[in-house]
Amino acid sequence: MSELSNEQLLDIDYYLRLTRTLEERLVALFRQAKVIGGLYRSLGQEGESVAAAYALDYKQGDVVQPLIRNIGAILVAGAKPADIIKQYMAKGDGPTRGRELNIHFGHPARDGFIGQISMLGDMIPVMAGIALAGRMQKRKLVTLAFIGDGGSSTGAFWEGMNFASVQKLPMVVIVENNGYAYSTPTSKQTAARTLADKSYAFGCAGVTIDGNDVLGVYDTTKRAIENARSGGGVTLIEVMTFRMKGHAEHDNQAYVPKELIAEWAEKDAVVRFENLLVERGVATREQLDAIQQRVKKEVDDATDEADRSPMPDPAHAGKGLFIEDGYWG
Amino acid sequence: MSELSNEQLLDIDYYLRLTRTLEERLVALFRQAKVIGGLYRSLGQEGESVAAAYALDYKQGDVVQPLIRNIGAILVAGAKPADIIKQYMAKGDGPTRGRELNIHFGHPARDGFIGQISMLGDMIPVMAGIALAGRMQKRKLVTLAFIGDGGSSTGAFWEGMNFASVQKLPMVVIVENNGYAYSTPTSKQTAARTLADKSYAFGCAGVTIDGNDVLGVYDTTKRAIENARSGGGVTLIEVMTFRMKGHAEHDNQAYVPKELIAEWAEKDAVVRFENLLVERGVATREQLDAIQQRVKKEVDDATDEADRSPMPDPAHAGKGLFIEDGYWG
Amino acid sequence: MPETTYIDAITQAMSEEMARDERVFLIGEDVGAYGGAFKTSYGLLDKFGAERVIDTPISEIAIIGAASGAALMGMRPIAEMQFLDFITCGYDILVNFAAMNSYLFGRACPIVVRGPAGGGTHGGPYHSINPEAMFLNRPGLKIVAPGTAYDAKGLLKAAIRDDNPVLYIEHKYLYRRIKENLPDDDYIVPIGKANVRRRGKDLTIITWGAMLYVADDAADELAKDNVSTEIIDLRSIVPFDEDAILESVAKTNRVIILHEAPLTGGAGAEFAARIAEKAFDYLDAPIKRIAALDVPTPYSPPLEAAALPDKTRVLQAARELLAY
Amino acid sequence: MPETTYIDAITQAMSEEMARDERVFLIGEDVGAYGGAFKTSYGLLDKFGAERVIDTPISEIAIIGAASGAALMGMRPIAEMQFLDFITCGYDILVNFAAMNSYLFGRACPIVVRGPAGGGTHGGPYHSINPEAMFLNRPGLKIVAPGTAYDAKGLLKAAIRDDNPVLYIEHKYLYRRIKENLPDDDYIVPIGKANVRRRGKDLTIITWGAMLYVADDAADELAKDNVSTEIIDLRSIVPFDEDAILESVAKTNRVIILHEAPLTGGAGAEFAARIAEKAFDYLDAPIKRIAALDVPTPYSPPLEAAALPDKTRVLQAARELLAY
Ligand SMILES: Cc1ncc(C[n+]2csc(CCOP(=O)(O)OP(=O)(O)O)c2C)c(N)n1
Ligand SMILES: Cc1ncc(C[n+]2csc(CCOP(=O)(O)OP(=O)(O)O)c2C)c(N)n1
Ligand SMILES: [Mg+2]
Ligand SMILES: [Mg+2]
Repeated sequence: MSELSNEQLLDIDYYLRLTRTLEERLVALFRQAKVIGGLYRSLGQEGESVAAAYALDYKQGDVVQPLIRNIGAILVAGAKPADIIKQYMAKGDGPTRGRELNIHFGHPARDGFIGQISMLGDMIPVMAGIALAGRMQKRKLVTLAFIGDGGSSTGAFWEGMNFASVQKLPMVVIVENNGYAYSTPTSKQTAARTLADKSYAFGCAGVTIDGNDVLGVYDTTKRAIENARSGGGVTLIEVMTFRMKGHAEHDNQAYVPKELIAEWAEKDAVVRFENLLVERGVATREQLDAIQQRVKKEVDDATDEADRSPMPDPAHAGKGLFIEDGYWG
Repeated sequence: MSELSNEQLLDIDYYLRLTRTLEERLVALFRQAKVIGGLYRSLGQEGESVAAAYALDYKQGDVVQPLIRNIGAILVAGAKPADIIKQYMAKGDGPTRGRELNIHFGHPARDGFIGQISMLGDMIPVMAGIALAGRMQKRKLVTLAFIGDGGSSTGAFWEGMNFASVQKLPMVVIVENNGYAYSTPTSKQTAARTLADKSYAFGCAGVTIDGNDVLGVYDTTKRAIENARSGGGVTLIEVMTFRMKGHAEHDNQAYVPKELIAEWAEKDAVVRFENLLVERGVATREQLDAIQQRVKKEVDDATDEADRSPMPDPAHAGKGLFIEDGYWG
Repeated sequence: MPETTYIDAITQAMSEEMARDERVFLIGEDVGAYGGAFKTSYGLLDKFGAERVIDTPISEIAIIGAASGAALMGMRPIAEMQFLDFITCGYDILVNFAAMNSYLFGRACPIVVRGPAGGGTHGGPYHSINPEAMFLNRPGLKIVAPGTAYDAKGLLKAAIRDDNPVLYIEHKYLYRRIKENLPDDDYIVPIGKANVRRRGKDLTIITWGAMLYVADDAADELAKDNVSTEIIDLRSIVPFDEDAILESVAKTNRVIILHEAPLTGGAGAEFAARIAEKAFDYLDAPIKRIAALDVPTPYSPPLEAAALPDKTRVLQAARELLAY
Repeated sequence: MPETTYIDAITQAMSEEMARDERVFLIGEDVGAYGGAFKTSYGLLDKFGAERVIDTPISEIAIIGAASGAALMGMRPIAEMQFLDFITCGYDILVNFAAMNSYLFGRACPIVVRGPAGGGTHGGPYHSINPEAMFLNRPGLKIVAPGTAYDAKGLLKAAIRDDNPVLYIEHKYLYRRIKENLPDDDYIVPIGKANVRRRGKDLTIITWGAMLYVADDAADELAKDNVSTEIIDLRSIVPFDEDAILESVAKTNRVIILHEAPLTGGAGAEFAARIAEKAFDYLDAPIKRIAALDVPTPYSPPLEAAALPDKTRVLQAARELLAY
């Protein structure tokens, strides 16, 4: 069962549970109007998000770049739940001190992850640049970028992928084909047979896999990462998954056929992974419940911490535009 | 020999000769400092440029969009040599009245062609929009766009191709793989196996052909056009050819291996096409010479006309920013 | 007739123009089945079909570029940016292709690019843009920014009927916050004409968009001190109504320019510069600009409130000018 | 030491900085083997190798984006636009990613984006841009525009060493037209400091870039009538030297702002607005701006000459101000 130790498998389960529980907590906070702005769920996609990010080696300096639904990925990279909640609650001592929202934060050289900006696609050239710097600095780091079916239509995505492929940069890109971009089905996003087929345009490796198969995603990503690390260049991995909720909490996804939701509900990656753990004797249900208990406690603590955090000081609104002004220390 | 009549074959030869002769005239005018700004030769590429454009049906409303090296294409579409020379000489009664340069002119609904703007790639979405309008207007028109190996790296190209492919628009795109983008060889432009492989990313048809085979280019383009006209969607045709001169007259192409130039000189499309005409008895050398005489006369006349043309009136510099001001009539 | 919200005014304008003129169509992300992220195009797909309400890939270059190509062919596309912040992704093709058709080529390119703009809704730095100034030094694009439901409808109709590319800036803060009685008849608001929203003699506030209401509040407050404030709602940024500005300044001799975009390089600079050249003799006091701080709009409400202009800052400026 | 042209000053700055600091690298189209469309990077590939002089595909988004990513990792990329006109293609990632790193995320993103700008060379509408104003209302990007060889070198070094993204605007008209004796020593010109190019007491001309020479000519002409003109070479547009502007205006009481970009929404509007607010009491006459017509730069020499500002127009404005 993969090359993963039992300990690692349980670690993955921990992140899956943490992701789901944290997001559920955010929903509760959203309903209490404590979360300001939109809330974007990754329900149904936690598997690929966690598994892919788990395949990186953060000690080597690897860097992951999440989309809005990749809370799982940055948790794996080391983001603190309290920081995420603070971001959502627009608190003054969160990572961006209330300037940016949700999981748009992180420093590639310091944190092992870098949040996206809203303009979809822009992070692909940026991640190429991070990989380029790593190579120039003679470090063996690999970058892992997430992009959506929708985001993969942007010019920025194309230019970044093309540049990375020409340069044979150590970069792996996960295209999350979750069926929709907001209300737009993938069929209106592209006429390509698969999103992995875009790899032909770049001359990089490309593959389509089951996104709800945690171990499959881990293995494929891991191979792609090690290939990249050893100079093999870019891989584009299309993971087939599904966005189980609307685009954001305000969206009731009326445009999604009910049967499709029901069909994918059966394929939940977390349930599937845990069933496997139990079947293969990696863990008992009790052990898994214990993980859930631990996770709940962590999320409770994080919520408390975020709740107690101050809002930003309005007097700071004008500071820090240029880095030398010292606002960020 | 294709479906072309002898008359049409000679017509194609006329355009090939006209293109080459007109460009040679522009070189002479450039050396006399009468051409202002850069001069970009299509030497070596006239074949594909003329042949592809010849496959359109301008009476149907078809529209071709040239790059800077596609003088041949717009001549086929009906551009007047005098207009082209006036543009190069920045004359006041040229198509843009001295405001824009070289073959950046034309109106898709009026002229059957629309010149590019300098920003490479931008015309691809524009040509998609022209095709879209044609379909909305229930016309059976097809658009034909040229793009370079270099231009096909731009985000605009990608977005336009993707949109056109999703919409199955009646559009044919010729990627001129002429070995270089300015000084950059195609190998630094893309890692794709072929530029036609980009079609996989769009889910459109794609093919790579010999760009110096006039009839082959005609036939392939014609089929793609008729396929597009009957609702079959987009085709990307990579034509393999070579830029026999530097990027522009000022560029001595020191970065191009001499052998490569010598090799491609052997493959000149015009020579090859005319040999074929003679071999197959379509024309005698004398007939071809007569065409050349006719062409020379036309270019002489056009030069005279352009020479006599006035420079623009500086008092007009501020006019016509908005269309309703009446400057353009 | 029931009162019409600002957002409904926009929907009505599109719907009526699409009914009136079959060349008009809508193109953008999620504008069809979903009816747009803010439901601005809700119902249009049912009325006009998928041929005229086109859902696109996430491709702002393609949206603006395809709209422009169609416009050259005589169509009248409305290109929606899901948020106007994303217009930056299509910036090039808008300023270099669409906006240049008339001057360089004598071609009419009647596109409207529209979408939600503006702050005050905790949208953060990527969902709060006031985009006008990015385009002000790139000639060829008209720019309008309605602040009332009446103008939202009338200016959108004017923009659709205009033969040039027009950037139509809708303020999302106003979408459902303001309501007005609109005429039943077809009407347009001409591009380039300001509206004197309130007549006064002591002080002029030149503004547009959601800042109208900040100006109103400030003027109400000043009225308590017997200060009579003239409010010029510019409505059009390109071309702008220079005469209206200069006339008002000639009358009041004191002027505040108020806008929601950051101060430096904001459109207000242009208006101030025109006044400083052309109404110099009428000025009894410095020209004041009240605008956002020179930062991206921060997300957290206390920061956002501090960054954006408000009544307090307008009042302070007004009092300085009046005491001058 | 032989005189150094403006373009050689740029090449020297890059070469010296690359030698000094191995984190500095150059990325762009045709910057390697060809040495750049204007030969600005000629010789750098030989000196520093293909790892540090990177030829890219035609992909401005990728160039600016990859430079930004590398900068976050501690590198100091110089991203070349073959012409600054094409910066519009990477506009989004520059204003929304690069420029926002500090304010939003506290990250240093030390990139320099540079390339040829400006008109007067019959480059036409797509090869003549003066790009500064497009960025002026998008906070987070520093902008410099040298008009002398000395400043070209010193400001580029300062830009490379700066911890923020800097847009470095080189005027291609000056590349080989001006020459100066440069110091042998390493020096920088601090970003944000204007240079009083000529001291005077009757009139101030605020300008930058190639317009310096138009200002010089006008001032020479005015000197014949015993008018003493002060010329402020702004050099930096963001941040700009407000003190230098205000001091000069306080002294001369008359001011012309001269720039090559179109008038409306040009950077000059901002300087005019600042003066109209902060030096109002010192003004004895209206603030005049001399700038290009509000059109894309036309190609044909007579049109281009008519569109761009020249000495005649400056002199006319000066005489009006002096007679005021
Ligand atoms: C360039 C750009 N255009 C538009 C948007 C608005 N937008 C935000 S999310 C979204 C849909 C994204 O779909 P996808 O990339 O498939 O990611 P998913 O939401 O499915 O995870 C859109 C259109 C954006 N963020 N960026
Ligand atoms: C977006 C953009 N970036 C840069 C340029 C500058 N430029 C003009 S032509 C050229 C090379 C074009 O190469 P290619 O597309 O292969 O066409 P070819 O010249 O070979 O016909 C470049 C880089 C441009 N015109 N547009
Ligand atoms: Mg999706
Ligand atoms: Mg080429």
